[in-house]
Amino acid sequence: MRTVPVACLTIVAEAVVEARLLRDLETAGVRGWTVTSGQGRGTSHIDASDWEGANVRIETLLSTTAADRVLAMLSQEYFPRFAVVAWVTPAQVVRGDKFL
Amino acid sequence: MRTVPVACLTIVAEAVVEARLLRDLETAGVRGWTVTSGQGRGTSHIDASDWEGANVRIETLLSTTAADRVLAMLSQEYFPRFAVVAWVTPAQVVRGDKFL
Amino acid sequence: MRTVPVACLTIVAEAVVEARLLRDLETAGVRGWTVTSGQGRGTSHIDASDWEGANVRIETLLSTTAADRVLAMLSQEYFPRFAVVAWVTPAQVVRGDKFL
Amino acid sequence: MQAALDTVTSPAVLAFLLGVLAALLRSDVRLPDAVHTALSSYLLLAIGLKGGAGLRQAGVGEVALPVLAAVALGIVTPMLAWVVLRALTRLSPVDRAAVTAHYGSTSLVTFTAAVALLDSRGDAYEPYAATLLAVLEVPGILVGLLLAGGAAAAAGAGRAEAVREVLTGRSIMLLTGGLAIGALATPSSYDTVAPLFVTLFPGVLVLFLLDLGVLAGRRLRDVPAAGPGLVVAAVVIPVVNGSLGVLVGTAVGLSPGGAGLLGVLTGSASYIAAPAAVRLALPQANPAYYLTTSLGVTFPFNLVLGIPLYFALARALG
Amino acid sequence: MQAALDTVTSPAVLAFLLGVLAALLRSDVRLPDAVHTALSSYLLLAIGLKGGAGLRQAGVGEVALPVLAAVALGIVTPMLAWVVLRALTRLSPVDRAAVTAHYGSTSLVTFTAAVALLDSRGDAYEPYAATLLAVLEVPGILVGLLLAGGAAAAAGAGRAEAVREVLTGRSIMLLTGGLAIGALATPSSYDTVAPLFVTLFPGVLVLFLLDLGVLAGRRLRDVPAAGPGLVVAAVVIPVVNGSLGVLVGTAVGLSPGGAGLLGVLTGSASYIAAPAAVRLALPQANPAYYLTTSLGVTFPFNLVLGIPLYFALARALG
Amino acid sequence: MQAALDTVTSPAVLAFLLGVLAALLRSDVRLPDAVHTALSSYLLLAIGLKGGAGLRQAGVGEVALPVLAAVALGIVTPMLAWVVLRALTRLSPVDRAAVTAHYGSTSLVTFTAAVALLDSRGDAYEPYAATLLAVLEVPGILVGLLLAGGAAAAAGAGRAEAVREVLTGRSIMLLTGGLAIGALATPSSYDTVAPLFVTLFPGVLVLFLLDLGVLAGRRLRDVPAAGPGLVVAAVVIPVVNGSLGVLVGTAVGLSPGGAGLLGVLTGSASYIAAPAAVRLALPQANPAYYLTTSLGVTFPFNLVLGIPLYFALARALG
Ligand SMILES: Nc1ncnc2c1ncn2[C@@H]1O[C@H](COP(=O)(O)O)[C@@H](O)[C@H]1O
Ligand SMILES: Nc1ncnc2c1ncn2[C@@H]1O[C@H](COP(=O)(O)O)[C@@H](O)[C@H]1O
Ligand SMILES: Nc1ncnc2c1ncn2[C@@H]1O[C@H](COP(=O)(O)O)[C@@H](O)[C@H]1O
Ligand code: NA
Ligand code: NA
Ligand code: NA
Repeated sequence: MRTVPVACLTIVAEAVVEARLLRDLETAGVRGWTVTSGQGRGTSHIDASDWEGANVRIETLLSTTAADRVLAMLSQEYFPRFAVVAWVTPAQVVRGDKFL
Repeated sequence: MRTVPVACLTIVAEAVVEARLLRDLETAGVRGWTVTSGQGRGTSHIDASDWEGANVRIETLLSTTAADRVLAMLSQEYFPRFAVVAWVTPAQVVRGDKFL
Repeated sequence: MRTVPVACLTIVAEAVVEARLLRDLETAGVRGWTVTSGQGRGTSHIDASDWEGANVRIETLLSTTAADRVLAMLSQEYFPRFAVVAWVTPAQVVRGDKFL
Repeated sequence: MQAALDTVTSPAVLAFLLGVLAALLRSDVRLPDAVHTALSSYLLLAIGLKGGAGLRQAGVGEVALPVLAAVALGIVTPMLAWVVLRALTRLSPVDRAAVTAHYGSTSLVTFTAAVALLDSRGDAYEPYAATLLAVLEVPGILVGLLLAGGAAAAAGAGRAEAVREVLTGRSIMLLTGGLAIGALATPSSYDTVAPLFVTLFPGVLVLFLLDLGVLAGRRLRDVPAAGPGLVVAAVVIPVVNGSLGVLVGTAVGLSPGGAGLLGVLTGSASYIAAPAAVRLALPQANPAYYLTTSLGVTFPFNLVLGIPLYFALARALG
Repeated sequence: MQAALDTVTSPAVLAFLLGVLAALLRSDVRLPDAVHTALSSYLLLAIGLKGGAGLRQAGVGEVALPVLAAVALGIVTPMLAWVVLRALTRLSPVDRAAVTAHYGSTSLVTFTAAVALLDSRGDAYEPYAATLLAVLEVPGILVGLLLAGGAAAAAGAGRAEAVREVLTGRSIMLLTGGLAIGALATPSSYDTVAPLFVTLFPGVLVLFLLDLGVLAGRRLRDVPAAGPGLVVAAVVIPVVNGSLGVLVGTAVGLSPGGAGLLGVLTGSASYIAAPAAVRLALPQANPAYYLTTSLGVTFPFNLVLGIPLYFALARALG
Repeated sequence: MQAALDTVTSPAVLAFLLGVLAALLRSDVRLPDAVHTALSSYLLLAIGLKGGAGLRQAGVGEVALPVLAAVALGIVTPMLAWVVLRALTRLSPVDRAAVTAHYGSTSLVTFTAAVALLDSRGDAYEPYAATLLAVLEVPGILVGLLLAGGAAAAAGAGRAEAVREVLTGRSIMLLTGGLAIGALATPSSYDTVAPLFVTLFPGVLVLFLLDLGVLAGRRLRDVPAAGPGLVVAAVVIPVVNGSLGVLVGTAVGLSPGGAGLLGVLTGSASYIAAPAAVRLALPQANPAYYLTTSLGVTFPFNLVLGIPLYFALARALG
């Protein structure tokens, strides 16, 4: 199959910010995402999962430039305030135009 | 550790096709998978999750050629009909023969 | 955004080893992780999920050398005994020092 | 009128309306998926158990005719739905078949709400009524898929699988399983489980309807897209099929309560078994059409107006 | 004394202590998240239904004064909390505001346990008491966020959103929805759902308190980090605010049971709605402070000592 | 015979068989994991509460001898299982030890079904019987792990951890916690929670057994691989251990109902606590062997034939 490279951005966040985060992603031009819920441990020791259910794990396929835009937004609005972690992995998809 | 490269194929699909999809993966020679459940938003706006529980997220390690075969199968049987998204990431494993 | 390369290690394991595994990860110097639960099929056919809930899927961002250390530990302590699968993907993060 | 008011002021319907309101306000009052599934399993088993205990008392002779009538209605009512849809909408044949399949099947919760209403009023009905629910669950879906005909020929493999899926699905399994357990269990052992499956039943229905209210409320947003013709059809079809069910029920000798329940069954549309089967068998059909009509329009209509209407008609005829 | 012993030997409080013990032993007895959420929805609806049925009986005239008193208390009690915190702790203004917001709001489960205690003793109270719970749920959170003042100016957008979140959140929606359903439902239809929402209530509370015990037990580990001043404040505030609630309740003519319940409401701290709102609106505040005080100290204190204290005071005054 | 028929036609056993059938048809009627966990927590707490209320009435003197007998049986019965397995199967020592550990421990649900049977018949039994369940939960697992001996020496660290896991696990915690709550709660407060924990108990058991039926049904597929010797052993061991339990129970003065329950405890095999502990401590052992025998063979055998057998023996001796 002919495939096209895209970026796969994964964000793990304390559940309380889920709605706000998805709204901000939409504003940043993200057109699709998949959310699963989980538990986690990190360095902020907020243990948000104790009282607000679980962490959310948001996965979104997007262009490299869009990924960059979202990372910048996260760095400014989320990393300093909330228990949020994000990383980008390279990925190959068939229908590139669906995500770019 | 000595590691071997494999492909990691992730498929997100509306829950209603889960059983059929896993059967088709098995037919295509896939020997193992991990399924988690989630919610999602995409371009087809089917919002299947409203009435049939969640989306499923299927992750499977396999050879690059097997990944190619599965992507071709998905392109023909699933992408035109169902709310399904798939992408491939490069991965390194210790026990290559388990997945190839 | 300036990003830094890290390793993303994913471990899927039968649920019964979760607590022990997280402890061993901590001992190996892992500083954060995200756990989701799922179902799976592999070659060991233990079908642990039948009686002990689901599999767990543990995802952790760490340095390449730490990933190597954890893979060695898994190869010795877990792969021969338990239904455990692990793979490493390359990832890019903004705050490299958080994970290295 | 008083009956409609009584229905609307039952905690179950009020909870449904609360759920709709919450959906419109985008407030998250849904029960977790796991709990929703568990409650629907409970309702299926409870309805089955009750019907099974009723079957034990009734002789085969008493049940045979109503069951045959239900089978016939399961074949005729989707055809009527098909005709109404062709007259009132411009849906493509595949979309029409998809919507049709939903009206051939039934809605457990609409039936359940109707039973709870009869119980709270102390009105009589044939205790084996749930058997008719089980009988009506499947045929209409098959007829709908057949009506899809040539349009869906390519998806033939999918159709067989969809049918298998319905037949061995959770709904049929728990409903018929519950019927069998209720029929086989000794009365004294049945009494020990009655506190959970009988006494708590109306309360659990309240929780479940709250949840369904949210789902229906979300569907309301798609109503404009569905178009006025489809919305009108989603009210006309239940009235036509429901009245037919009441007529036939009365004709085969059911009590007014029982004939009304048969009307509720034929007048209601499936929103669990049918959508799953149709999505697999007719992926070309647009789910917005069939979910909006069955869950967003017909379900609330029946809950609030349809149920009192069918019972009033049954009493008038009975 | 006997009252305190009665409270401690109730299954609900014993289950709470079991949960705390399990948390200390790191034994996993928590209910799954989905079930926790479902049980809390149940408690909110059940309390609402009961209060709504009470509202139906009471005239508006009877309810107006207590409701006004509750609104006033919702504004005054967080201010008292703020003063106590400034006197006893060295929390930064933002952290102080964050903790304050929790004491302005209320704890559903503390209220629930108090109601269960009155019911088991056969003591009387105003049947519309749950209305006061709904009234007190929100204002205190707002006052707390306002007290955060300049410190949180930057997070202004966040504050509006946090307020919206509280107002359309699950707690308010289910509580007020339950009140409406209880008030509108006919008595006979209410009776059909009473087995689930009334009879089972004390038992469900046991399961829920077991789960809360684990959460509170985990919070105990953070108590040393919170410092002695904050722990003392977490006992002083409920006593001050609870006593004020009892006084005002008695003054506006509530029965001893009702005045005691108002004291439970003003004396308790929110650990569901408030933390979520505060986390969004005041992300700079350290959650360890507000969760440890509200869930780790004040909640157990009220459950074991506070409730009998407020009731004793109410009887002494009444 | 009549007793066996009575057992089979109870809703609980019928639901179990429905679950088995659904598993064979690959129909998905399982409850969600979260609900399964919540229901098992409920059963543990409910059995504990009931036993604790019984303990309160009984003097220490009355309980001491049966408890000692239970401890002795907890040590002897796994040894008998080991002997039977060596005689009838060719399992490796590690696999044999793994299976052994399951027969030393007990099955909550088998016990629960037996209690429900006695209750529905109105037969008497010592109200503190659940105490014996708690006593028997652990020792057999330890004995089994010890019997694994040299074979598992390498996994020594694992063994200590497995033991710790069992002792602080959910089962022991909720069961002993429930016993304590039941013993300490005042009778009047106990009555307020009885609707949930006593009245609903048989109904919840039906839901839980439906779910276990699916799990057991899936295990049936592995029965051929287990081999005929192991299947025979999975029937012989419960008969041997169950009869010994009845004998000893009668000898220490238990009523026929109580001696029968002790037989149910010694004759049943754990399928929750033991598999988890064994999987951690003896990872070399093949889970197919121990899950198939305990859940796929012994559990259904006891549910349908074992329970009536032990009670018949107890009545014959008593
Ligand atoms: N190194 C990591 N690898 C994977 N997930 C992490 C890592 N660190 C943190 N997380 C996730 O991000 C959440 C917040 O992390 P933190 O802000 O470090 O407390 C945690 O609860 C984890 O779910
Ligand atoms: N860009 C994306 N990134 C991640 N997941 C996506 C994306 N687009 C769609 N999905 C997932 O795939 C499902 C179906 O997508 P679609 O077919 O576009 O409606 C959605 O519900 C999401 O869970
Ligand atoms: N090829 C694979 N791709 C993804 N997950 C796998 C794969 N093989 C095994 N797994 C996961 O690892 C668990 C244990 O695998 P195994 O040890 O092969 O039985 C399975 O239950 C799956 O969840
Ligand atoms: Na119908
Ligand atoms: Na308060
Ligand atoms: Na045993």
